[in-house]
Amino acid sequence: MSERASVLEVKHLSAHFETEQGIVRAVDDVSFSVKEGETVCVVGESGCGKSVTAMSVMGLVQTDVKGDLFFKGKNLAELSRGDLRRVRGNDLAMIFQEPMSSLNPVLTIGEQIMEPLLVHHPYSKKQARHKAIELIELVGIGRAEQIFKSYPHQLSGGMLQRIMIAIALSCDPDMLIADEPTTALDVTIQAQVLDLLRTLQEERNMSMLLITHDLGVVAEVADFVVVMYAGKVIETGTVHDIFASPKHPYTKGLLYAKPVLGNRTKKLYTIPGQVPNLVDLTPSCYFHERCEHAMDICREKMPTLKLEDRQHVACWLYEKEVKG
Amino acid sequence: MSQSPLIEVKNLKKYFTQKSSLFDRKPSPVKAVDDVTFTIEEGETFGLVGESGSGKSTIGKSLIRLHDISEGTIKYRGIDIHNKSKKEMRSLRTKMQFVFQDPFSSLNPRIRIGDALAEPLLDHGLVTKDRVRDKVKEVMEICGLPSYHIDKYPHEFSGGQRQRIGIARAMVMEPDFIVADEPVSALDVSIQAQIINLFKELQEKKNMTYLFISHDLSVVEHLCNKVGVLYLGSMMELTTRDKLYENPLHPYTKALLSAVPIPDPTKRRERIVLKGDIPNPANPPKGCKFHTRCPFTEDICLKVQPLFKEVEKGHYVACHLV
Amino acid sequence: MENIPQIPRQMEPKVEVEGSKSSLWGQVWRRFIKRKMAVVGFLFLTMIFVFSFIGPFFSPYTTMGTNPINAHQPPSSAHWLGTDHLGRDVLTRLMLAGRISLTVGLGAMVLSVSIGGILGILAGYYRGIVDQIVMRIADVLMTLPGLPLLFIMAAIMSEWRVPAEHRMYIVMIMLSLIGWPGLARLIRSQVLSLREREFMLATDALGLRDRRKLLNHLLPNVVPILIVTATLSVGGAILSESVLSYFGLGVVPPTASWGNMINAANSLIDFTNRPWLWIPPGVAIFVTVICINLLGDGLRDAIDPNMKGR
Amino acid sequence: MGRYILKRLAYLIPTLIGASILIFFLYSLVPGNFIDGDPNLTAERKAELYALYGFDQPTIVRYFIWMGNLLTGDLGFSLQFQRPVTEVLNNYIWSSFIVAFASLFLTWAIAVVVGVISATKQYSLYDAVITILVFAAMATPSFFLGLIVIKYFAVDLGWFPAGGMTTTGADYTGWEHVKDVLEHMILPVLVLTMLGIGGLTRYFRTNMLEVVKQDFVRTARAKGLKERVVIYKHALRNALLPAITLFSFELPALFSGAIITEQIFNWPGIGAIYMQAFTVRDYTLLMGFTMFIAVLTVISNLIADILYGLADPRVRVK
Repeated sequence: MSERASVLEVKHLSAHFETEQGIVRAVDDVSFSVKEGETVCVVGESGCGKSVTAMSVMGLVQTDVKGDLFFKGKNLAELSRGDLRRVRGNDLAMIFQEPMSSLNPVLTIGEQIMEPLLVHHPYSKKQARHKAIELIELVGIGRAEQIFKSYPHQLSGGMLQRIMIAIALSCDPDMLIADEPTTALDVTIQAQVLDLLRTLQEERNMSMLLITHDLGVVAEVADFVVVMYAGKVIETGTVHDIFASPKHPYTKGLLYAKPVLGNRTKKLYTIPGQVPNLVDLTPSCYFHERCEHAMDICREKMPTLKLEDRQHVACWLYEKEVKG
Repeated sequence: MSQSPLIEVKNLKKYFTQKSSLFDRKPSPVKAVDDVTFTIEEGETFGLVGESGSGKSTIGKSLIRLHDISEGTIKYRGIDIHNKSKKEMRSLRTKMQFVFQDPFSSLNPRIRIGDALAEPLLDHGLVTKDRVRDKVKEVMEICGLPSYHIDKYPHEFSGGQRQRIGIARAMVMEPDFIVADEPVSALDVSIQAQIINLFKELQEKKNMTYLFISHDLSVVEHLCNKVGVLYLGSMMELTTRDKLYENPLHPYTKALLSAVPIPDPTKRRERIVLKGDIPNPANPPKGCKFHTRCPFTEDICLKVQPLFKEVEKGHYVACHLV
Repeated sequence: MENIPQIPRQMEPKVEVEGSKSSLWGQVWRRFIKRKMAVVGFLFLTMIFVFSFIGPFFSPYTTMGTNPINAHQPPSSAHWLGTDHLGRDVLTRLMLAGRISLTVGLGAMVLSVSIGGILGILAGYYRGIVDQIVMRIADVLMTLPGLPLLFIMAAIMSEWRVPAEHRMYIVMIMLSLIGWPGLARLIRSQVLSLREREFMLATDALGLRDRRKLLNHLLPNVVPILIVTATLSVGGAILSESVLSYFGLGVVPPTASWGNMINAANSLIDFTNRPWLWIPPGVAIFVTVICINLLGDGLRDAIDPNMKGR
Repeated sequence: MGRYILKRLAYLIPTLIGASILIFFLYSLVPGNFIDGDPNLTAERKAELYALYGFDQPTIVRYFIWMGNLLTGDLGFSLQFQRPVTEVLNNYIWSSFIVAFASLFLTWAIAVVVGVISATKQYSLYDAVITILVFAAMATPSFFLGLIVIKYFAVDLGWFPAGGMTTTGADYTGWEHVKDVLEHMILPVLVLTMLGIGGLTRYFRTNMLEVVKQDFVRTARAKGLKERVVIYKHALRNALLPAITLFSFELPALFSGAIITEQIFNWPGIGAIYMQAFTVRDYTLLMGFTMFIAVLTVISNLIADILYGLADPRVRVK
């Protein structure tokens, strides 16, 4: 991969939520970057903070978010509300998991596609309308004129997700954030949407940050992978390295817990126990309770991301001073 | 082979009629299940696969009479369960059970899990009051739940643990047939693996028979030994697991298998991407229901609904071209 | 996939042993304490109850003792709230009136919640004809305007020559006859939505008897809503009783109720120059009902945080 | 569409019949009678009047006569006013209507604005104050509020007339008369508004809070729309939708008159007339009025459904 400029650099991103039980560190010191035209997948199980990370980049989180978000040179974290708004939906767009509830039920599809066009560009209503019809066709929906006038409840999940993509691409963004875009879709529709996303990305050399829990989707779409667990990044690397030689025990566990078409195993490998409660976690490797390689140091100190071959991994198994 | 199969389903049909609302003339009934026939042998795990609107959940619920059916017969050990009186049905209930999909809404939040598990035993008089607590602890341990959790409320458990409670509840009366309606889809991968292994252990230990309903083809491949593929309420293909995964015949099954993303970047293969959307179950396409999305449609497919015929030994397909 | 040990060590999950705190009502109480406004409401309400039910024992003035000599006295050290046209101490009467109004409020609540609750549960659970009949009756009752219906009932019951001190039971019956349809409809919709929940389907799958499904599964889930609705309906009942008594159709003198005490405002002189006669009972109603609503609201959040603010 | 409305109308008939039976028999149980109430009538005169008005018939027969007339639109003959009930109603309803309409308009206007703003500013001081005021408004006994308002604004401060619709004795005409009535309306409208504002504000606040949590509001923000547009175009339109049904339920209140407030302010509306008719037991007027309100209530339920169907595309467009 030639060294391309990075479109987005996330540096020490943290998002903490006050709840009745205490402070939940949903995202805790997360750093990664997305290069131009590259697809980075953030993967992890529910509660690992992958969605909050995506929402924080878009500034859609209702709690104070610390850390820097360099997007095309500008630090989104320091932008005024007005400037951030001018970036959102324009250079940086987002699509969500539940297409059925992500569109306003009482406004027509066309009106909701035109909105970003009219806000971010000096289009007239007529031009915006024409562009919207074009976008509907671009995302592979026939009878665009009729769809333009219809309401969200008249369309299927797959079609609504395509409309969401149309809305996101309306101002030709440099980066698209997709938060579990196909999780709520049936497998044949998911294949269509993933295909669409990949072709659009290649045509526009658009970089993409895709959030998912499905390793199949990661293998399908990703160039670079960021694995998260309990609010922290535990491993990053190119998709080939991560799948060929996973380093962190959790990544390995994830890879071998999922039954894979074509290679049958007698008994699935399981990661015992469950995700720890994110409230008042003591400094340690949060995975130590479920890890069979757990050592004493894992229970006392939190490992940091270290370079190991071409991947980064946060695990004491790979720390120099421990191994020596 | 025992004489009659454990479960026999013949020409099962289930139509839902919608109430007339303000603006639509005469709402056509939704054919959720449209003439489905299959059998499940003792000790078998029958996989029912299909996308949304395929009717798999409706079939699951009909098999243990959680709701009534429009036409056809469902026999359990030769007994037609849908023309039994409510009282007779009650005793049959101990023989067949159901595991629900959503761990968070399938447990009564206001009852301790120990009582929830003891209740069916007491209500059916299977166990006396003094011995019921031990029986509950025993079934909890089998399902991988430490028995000291017996007096806790559902909100104190994680999703995975709650699903174990749901399974324990289905197992407590020692039925010989369980319908599992997407039991792992709401769980994360690592927890999913634990529950799948549990299903397999229980089958080996207790010689259980399952109807396993799922939209996840890789999970079905792992667990089931016979698989039926549903589309818009009709069975498209039905055969053993090996034949289906190694030699799928129906275009829809082929497309389904090729659409499943494989967690291996080296295997990014060309796949059959079906065009169009799943049609509205309220007015399914004429002829073969799949013709609107099938890459090999011919004009016969538009007019005549294909017969569900045995193309090879133990391999049924509903397609004109096979 | 080479270096993955196939048989992982089966780790024992961390044991969280906090048995006691797990009881549901313990949790409700912990959430309730956090709602300051509701706690304030609750404290004021207990004060009002103490004022009404225990207050009179401390008051030097006999309840019915009238001595016209010191009638119409303004508030003084002897009579903190002055005296009325029959020379009775207004403060003591306010306490006694409190007893009546609160009892009527609670009584009407208990009656309407039990009628409405039972009919609502039966209609929601059995649906079919039961549902049709109950809802039809409720519809018809609800088409009639509330107040006129109360007047009609009051007139009908006045003929039964009920002694003054038993009038309040009549008022309770009247209020519950108006109140139950609304409650029945609310409980019915709650039961209908509960019935679709998966854990109720599970009771069908387990083949449990109706009795057990209703008592062990449905009721415990309806109780929280019942408690909140009941609390809030006490406020409504007190307000309605005061309206009726003000118009002389509810509790009639000599029995005192906050409503009929305000009736003193009908004579022009008392209205303009002797506000201590009719303002305190009005304020008493106002404060009591506010506290009840605060308590009810706090209870709703504490019992079922995701219950929509009805 | 027509077919559905016909079905719903047919569906209402039994409810109305049930209401009419209930009304007729409840009133027949009420002791006392207009004729007996009049002391200077001799016994035979009373018997004559009984026969004239058909009171001597058995209740069932009287019910069917009353229903018969009702179907032809004749609500019966008011004994007290010696005029058809419809005429009496027509005479007094409109003075109730203007007060009810004014307070309805004010209540809704304020409630929407205050409720929506306090939802967008949740947990702020403004929201806390509004919540307390809402609780206060919902806890005030209606007649007591009237008395307090009269005591301070009319009696002590003397800013407004204490009651009645026009200044007694002065027979203004035209614009003067209107100004005079308006001045008399201020206090009753103020009271009715304060009574209604609590529940409605809370309703809009809760609705708004519910809608603001929805996914499509987050999508609107992700599009880079101004917060104002997100709240007042996307969220508000969805929050107001269910309010349409609530608005149609206010229809009967417009005509039924506020019995208590009219009594306190002795405002010559239909509410006050009802009370008066009640004391003299003028049954035909009472039954006619109550039935009129029942019909209005039932119709407003139907209108509520139809309006909601038109407003919500999910129902209108299949």
